[in-house]
Amino acid sequence: MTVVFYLIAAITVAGGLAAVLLKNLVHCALAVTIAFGGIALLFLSLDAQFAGFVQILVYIGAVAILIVFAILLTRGSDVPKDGVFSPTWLTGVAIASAVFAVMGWAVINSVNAIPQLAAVPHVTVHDIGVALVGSYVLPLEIVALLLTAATVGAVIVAMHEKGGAE
Amino acid sequence: MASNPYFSLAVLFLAALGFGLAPLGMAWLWAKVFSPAKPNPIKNAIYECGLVSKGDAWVQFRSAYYLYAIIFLIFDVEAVFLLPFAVAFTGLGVAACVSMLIFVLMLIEGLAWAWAKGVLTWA
Amino acid sequence: MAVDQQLKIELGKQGVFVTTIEELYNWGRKNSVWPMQFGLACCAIEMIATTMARYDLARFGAEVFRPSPRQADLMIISGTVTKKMAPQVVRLYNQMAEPRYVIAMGACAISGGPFKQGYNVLKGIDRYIPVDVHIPGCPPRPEALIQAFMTLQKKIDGQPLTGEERPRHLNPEAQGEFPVPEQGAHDLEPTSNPGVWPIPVVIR
Amino acid sequence: MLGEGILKGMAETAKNFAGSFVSKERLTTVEYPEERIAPAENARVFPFLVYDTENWEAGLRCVACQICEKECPPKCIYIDKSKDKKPDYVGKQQFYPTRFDIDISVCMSCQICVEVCPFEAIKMDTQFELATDDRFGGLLLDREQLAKSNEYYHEIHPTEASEVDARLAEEKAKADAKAKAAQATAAKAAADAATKTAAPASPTQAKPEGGQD
Amino acid sequence: MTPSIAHPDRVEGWNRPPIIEPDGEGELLEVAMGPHHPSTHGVFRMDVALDGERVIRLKPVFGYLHRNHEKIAEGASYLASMPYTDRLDYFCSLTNNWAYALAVETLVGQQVPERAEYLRVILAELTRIQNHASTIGFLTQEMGASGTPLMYAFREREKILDLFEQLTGSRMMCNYMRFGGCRVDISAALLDEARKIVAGLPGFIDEFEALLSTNEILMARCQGIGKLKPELAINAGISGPMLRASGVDYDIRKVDHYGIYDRFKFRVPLGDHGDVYDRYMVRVLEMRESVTILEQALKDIPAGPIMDPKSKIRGFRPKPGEAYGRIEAPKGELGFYLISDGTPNPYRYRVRPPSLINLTVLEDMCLGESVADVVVIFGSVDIVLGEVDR
Amino acid sequence: MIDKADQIFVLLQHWLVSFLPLALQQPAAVLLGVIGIVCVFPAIFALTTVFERKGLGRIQNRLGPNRVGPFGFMQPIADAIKSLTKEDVVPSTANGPVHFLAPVGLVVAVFMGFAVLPVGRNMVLVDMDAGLLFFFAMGASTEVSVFMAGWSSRNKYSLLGAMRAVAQMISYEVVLLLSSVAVVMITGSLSLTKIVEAQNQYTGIFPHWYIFTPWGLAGFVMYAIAATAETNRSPFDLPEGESELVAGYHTEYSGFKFALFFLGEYLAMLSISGLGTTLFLGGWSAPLSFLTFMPSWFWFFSKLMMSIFVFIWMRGTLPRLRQDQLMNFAWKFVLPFTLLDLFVTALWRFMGEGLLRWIVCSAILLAAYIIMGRVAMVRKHFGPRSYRYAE
Amino acid sequence: MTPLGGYLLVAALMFAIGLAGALVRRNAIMVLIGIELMLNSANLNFIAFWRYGTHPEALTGMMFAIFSIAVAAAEAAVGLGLVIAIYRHTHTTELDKINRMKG
Amino acid sequence: MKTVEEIKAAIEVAVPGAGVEIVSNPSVSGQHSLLIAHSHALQVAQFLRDDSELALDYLSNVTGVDYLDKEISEKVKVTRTVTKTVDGVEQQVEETVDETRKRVEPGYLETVYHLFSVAKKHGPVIIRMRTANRTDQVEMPSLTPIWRGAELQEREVFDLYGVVFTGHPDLRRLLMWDEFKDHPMRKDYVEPDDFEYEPTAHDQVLERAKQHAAAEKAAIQEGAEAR
Repeated sequence: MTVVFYLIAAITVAGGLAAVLLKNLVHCALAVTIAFGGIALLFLSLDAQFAGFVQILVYIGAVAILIVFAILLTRGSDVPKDGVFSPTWLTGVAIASAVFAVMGWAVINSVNAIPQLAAVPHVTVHDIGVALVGSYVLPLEIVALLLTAATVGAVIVAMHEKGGAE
Repeated sequence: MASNPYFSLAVLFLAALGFGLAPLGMAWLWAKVFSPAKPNPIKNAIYECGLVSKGDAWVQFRSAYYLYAIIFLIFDVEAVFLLPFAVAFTGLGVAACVSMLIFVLMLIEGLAWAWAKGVLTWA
Repeated sequence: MAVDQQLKIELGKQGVFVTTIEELYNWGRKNSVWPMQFGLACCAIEMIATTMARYDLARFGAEVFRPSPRQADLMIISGTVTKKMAPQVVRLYNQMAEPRYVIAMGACAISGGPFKQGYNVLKGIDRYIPVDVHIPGCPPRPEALIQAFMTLQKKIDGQPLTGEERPRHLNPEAQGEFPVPEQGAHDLEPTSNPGVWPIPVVIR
Repeated sequence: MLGEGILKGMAETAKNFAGSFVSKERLTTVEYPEERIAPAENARVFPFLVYDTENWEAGLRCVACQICEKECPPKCIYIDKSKDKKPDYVGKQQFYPTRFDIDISVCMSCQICVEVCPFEAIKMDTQFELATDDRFGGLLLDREQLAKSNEYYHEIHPTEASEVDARLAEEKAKADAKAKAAQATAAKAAADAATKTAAPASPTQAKPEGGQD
Repeated sequence: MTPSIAHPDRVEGWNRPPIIEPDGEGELLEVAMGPHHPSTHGVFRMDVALDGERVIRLKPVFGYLHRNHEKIAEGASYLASMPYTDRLDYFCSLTNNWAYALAVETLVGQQVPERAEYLRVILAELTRIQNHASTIGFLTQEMGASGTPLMYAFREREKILDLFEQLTGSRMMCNYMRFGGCRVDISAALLDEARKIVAGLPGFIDEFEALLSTNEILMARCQGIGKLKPELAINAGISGPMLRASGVDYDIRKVDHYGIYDRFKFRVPLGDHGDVYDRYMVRVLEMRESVTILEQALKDIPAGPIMDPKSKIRGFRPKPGEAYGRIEAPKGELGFYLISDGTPNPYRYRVRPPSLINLTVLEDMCLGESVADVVVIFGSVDIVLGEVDR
Repeated sequence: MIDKADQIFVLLQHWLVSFLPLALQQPAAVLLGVIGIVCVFPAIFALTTVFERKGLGRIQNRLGPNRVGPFGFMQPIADAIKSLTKEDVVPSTANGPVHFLAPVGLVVAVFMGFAVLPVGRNMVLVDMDAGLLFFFAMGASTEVSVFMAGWSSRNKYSLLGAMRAVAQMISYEVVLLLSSVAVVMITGSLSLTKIVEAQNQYTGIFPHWYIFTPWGLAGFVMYAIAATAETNRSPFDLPEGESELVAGYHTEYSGFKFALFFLGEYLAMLSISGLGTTLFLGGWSAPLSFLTFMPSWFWFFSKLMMSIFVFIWMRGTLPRLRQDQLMNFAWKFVLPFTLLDLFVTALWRFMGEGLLRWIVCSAILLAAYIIMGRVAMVRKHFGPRSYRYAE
Repeated sequence: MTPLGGYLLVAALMFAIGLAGALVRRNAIMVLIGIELMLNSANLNFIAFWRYGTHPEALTGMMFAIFSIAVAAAEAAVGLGLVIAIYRHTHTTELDKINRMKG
Repeated sequence: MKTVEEIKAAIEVAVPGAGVEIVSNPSVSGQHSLLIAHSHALQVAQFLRDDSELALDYLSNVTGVDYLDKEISEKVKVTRTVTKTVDGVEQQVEETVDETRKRVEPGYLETVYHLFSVAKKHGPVIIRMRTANRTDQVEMPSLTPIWRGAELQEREVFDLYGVVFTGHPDLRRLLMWDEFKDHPMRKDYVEPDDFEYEPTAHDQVLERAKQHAAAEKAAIQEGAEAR
């Protein structure tokens, strides 16, 4: 619980808030990139080096690009005239606040039960690699399947059939 | 604290940020003191070969970009799984390698499918 | 603005400081003149020849021909400016970032040259934008362009940083915008840019 | 094989890169202000006026016939003809230009003025370093700026100048011979003519119409 | 007097460019390429509509360098137009001179002495070589080759220009030919120099080819791009290397037998695909043929006068009438059409500019190709704006 | 003595730090390292620009800049002063904050990559277990900056250039990652120092660099292609393809913001060359065993400059590809070949020591290359042609 | 506050923000962005529990997070693909308009 | 190659009522041409292109020419009846007198097409068309449908001479900007006054200087009046 943590947390939350609140979609996408980066930093501060870098590589390097491409493909960078928030935004905020209240309450009331000082786990990439083709081999193959399916699905959905109707 | 590798990275980050911002600040200061910026509508218009720009640049793009991004994303994720495997590779047995081979082949299958489907043909 | 004034007075006191800065500024400016990739006519070929192996403008650090006016310092008007092209030339000049220089290369750019009798030929680009160096010739030899380039460098070197003599881009009051002429039914409108072109005394 | 042509090209550029350190052929740069390419003998940039004697004003070969002014395609020459006459190189009385301007901001270096000049008075200079920031003052060359000596002409176009000199000498010789022949017959007549006064001195400069200040 | 402009798409019965339909996805991006654009050889503009990267509409806009050459020439004497022809196609002033001189000679019936004819051939072929080399240099520049081939081309060009300067006095604006001959004679020393330059040319072309011809990137960029069918090429009045790259055997040097080209043995290279690569290769091969012509001409050049003694420089009044003279300029058929009304100035003076007419089919070649190909196709046409707009 | 020269900078750092109180020694050491990176690489950038301009000049039979300062080496300083004092034009329709952040973001992301590059023995800022991954993570963030630059300018050329750049960079980033996976498979570590150490051995006088193995050579070639594309260098410099897109995504940038893009691109080139050197060319290890007396950092920087020279050389020779060709090349040639290279690398390991694996691996790769190359040329219908003449 | 509590709170907050974004914004892409944020906060929870859990060497949380990242990436690809496909038909990405058009 | 007369005969056979005239060229070049009537121009052009013997498939050059209205003074013999007193008797006598009459022959715009044959490698065959006058009847059929090579050149003629080509697919200004109103290659085109300074004092220049001075004075006066 250091200054660093608060700083990173603040960046993350600010990024997230900006992503939700900003009008221009591309700005939202850039803000969410900051939030992703903040979460990556949180991973790093939790000694999950590999996960942190993977987060940067996948989220900032790929998902963010995907999002901005999607925005440009749908002319999303124009700010709509009739507001960016849905008419039922108050309900949405209420639900989100309620969820946060419940979770926050749960966190504050329960975490004290967990031991405070865990040893710094020394996990190398090697360990992850061994685990991946060891005990996690089934999830690995399932993920491969999922990714392939996702490729096929996403491509079919997003592809513009030549000569097809609009 | 200082032995933490992230400390070095943070220092480097700050230094790099400074490296980027300091000259911009200097340039700003120079403009402020000596060389006042004189913006005007013609100068600050979009450059388009010396003509008045017609239409907006922010137009709708084509899905080809997105399709490549999808495949890139998939391979990026694949690389994320490949790297720890590669690190452990020297100590692994054939079975482990075969499981990874299946993983890779499955993704290659996706690539091959996309290839056959013509996704990899830039419009 | 008040802060500015004060700052300038402060700086004025430190004359030596300003002089050093001025020298450094002018040295940097004159040795890094990036021309805009901009050719109009015959002279453009000689301009290209100037950057080629035999004459090699690169020796002066000026081979960085930038296609975008934002990054260019020097506009070499190399060739005939027609009335159809003039608005574009003026707009491009306007879109360049200060400090910016103009070399009028060749007779056509200076005065319309051999084509000045033509109905579509602008009789000198200096009607619309300020020109720093004129090179006569049709087309001038590549060496002449290099010499003009060195003349420009000399000119830059002589420009003070402060005071009344300072160049246009350092003077907040000086003109920064050069209106783009419109193409009218018979001619360009206006036919010259009053801030730049003092109507010359008509012949003897 | 894919990449063969690329490698061949790379080899070619490598050859040029290495060659630039050893061979003049592969490093063709002439560092202009210090080194200069020897000017070609026929090179032409802008016209100049040839004069013969020490005094440029008296020795100007130009007789203000205004042929060049008329023939100049971009019309960049302006001549005012004198009212009086002065002797030319063969001793014939000729007009001379009181004003001879060439606007080099218009001149297209076409050499037609030289071709049409019957008096070998206008020739092409090789001087090209004329860049200036003075649009009007710097680019309108007057008589004085244009006048260059015959020696200078010899310097820049030696072959051509000697040909011209030979031709002029021949003409002069012919003229002299004629003059001598004429002298004898006209000696008496000359005596009569001497009583008449010479042509009016100090010509007034005529301003053409339409000019305004 | 403004005509009711029929939309080109709605006019039937002409040899129109193909209609490319957008595939319905994405918006059309309307981009103006030019008049200040790094790849338009000066001040040319193409209004391009892009569907993604594909060009579906392309409208060339001319006139940014319209310098009223014809109007000026109609107010000037026949001789005074000669230096202006230098500035038409400012790469090839000598061939322009020749075409104009030829037209005037046709109009008044002057004879050209043999030595002058040889000189004309030598200068024209040297011009052709330097023009083709520079064109290829610019073409590769447009493909992004950071100027190296262009530099090599200009290195060679400088040698040729030096020769021109020594002979004619000027590097580019030679103003050398006169009606009925040439202006100054070439000295023996200069002829030797020309021989030396010509001897060095095959080596240069070899170097050029090694650098470019089999380069995979260049082949991939050029082959199959900007195809032009021979029928369309003829119908649209295309001329020069572009016509021959489409496989049409039409070289005015062979067809019109002007000058003394009949005396030289040379071949006319033809392309089979009519694409950019063919245009490139036809130019390379033409340079080689030009070298053989030069070798023959430099060997055979006779002594003699260089001007028709009957010809006058000043006060030149052709009989009323008209004449059309054309030559095979490096860029194509360069013709001059003169109408005389008996005065010292031509009544009508018209230049048939190969550059402009070769651009007629620009749209046909570019439609459906990628925007990056447009600049390559444009570069392969080989135009000079001074001639397009005059 | 040899060690002294080798470790001169390390020792210098220790010596300087030793003046400080113990608590500050660690941070000071870090600071010194960071200062080293922030000073040395921009200095190399400055040198590189001069070398590039001079080298290109030499390739093109001319001299290149030689007047500003001795031999023209002050040229970048003049350029920097000019850029600093140049007016900063921001188009009125541009998106100001994003326009401002893009160049800074690019420079920061590129600088971060240097943290894990071992520039000499014991000379690395951070020796991380996941160093390589860190490098790629940072490399991936540059794409966002490029996109920001192009989008915020609201200029057609910029946006098109940025989209092209991003599409190109993501395509080749896959190749970059996968070709380095091969190295990781053999070394068994993502730590770049370990990768260098694994190559710092000699058989006779010859080093164990990975480029001297069939899979390593193939991987290196693919890496080099991908690196060229990733840094937008010729022949893959389409995003700035001036012949169609004016200046690409930085068309609307002037003054020092443009200079920062310039800097960012060159630094990216330096860092990616540094990584290539580390992965395939033995990093700081000497090329021949008897040359180890030269300091390690000397070798690293020599190799770096060599690869820079190759970049310049290619730029001086090659025309650029078209966008579709570039993308096709990435996905249909380079990527499959790199994947094949991965399998060959696995095979290499499983075949054990011996001549056989050399022959088999080489044969597979060579055959694949030839076949794929031929197929590409036939399918795209290009190749040398012959011409006919009319008499 | 314990370190774990802090991380969990941040995660909860991010989750709530993501949820709010998904609920509040009209644009379909923003909904996906909100979902991504929610998934990220879940990942944060995994990592935090792994780090402060009883058996960090078992890697469970870590592996879960990595797999989750992979799945989230796939989700984003398909989700955004759907948005693009819908846009192609309706020419809008605004949810209420899409709803209206459907009916 | 056929002579102009033979071509004329061939056209008249192929296109009845074509109305082709020969315009002879007195100069040494001997390039005579055919004047084509508007009504049958397209058929004639098509015949010239498609005829197997002529095969003029290549349109090289299109030129516009402007002939100003000509004032012709001619002496005409006029016979008129005059009342004369002959022998003291007024008589109506017919008398023939020479009289100088001036008439204005309307000028015309002309386009000249130079045709060649790539297939047969011969040429040029020159055809020309004329408009009725220079002001309101300046239409002419476009030959672009026959030869694509005319496309840009006819646009140029339209731009510079104002000949309106009917049937041209894309008749816009080629060289001048679209807002431009004049046709500058016409012989009577007056340039806009942008005179500033010219070093030469040729008559022409002086004339322009004078005009410019007058225009400027007028402008100043106008400005003063406006104030």
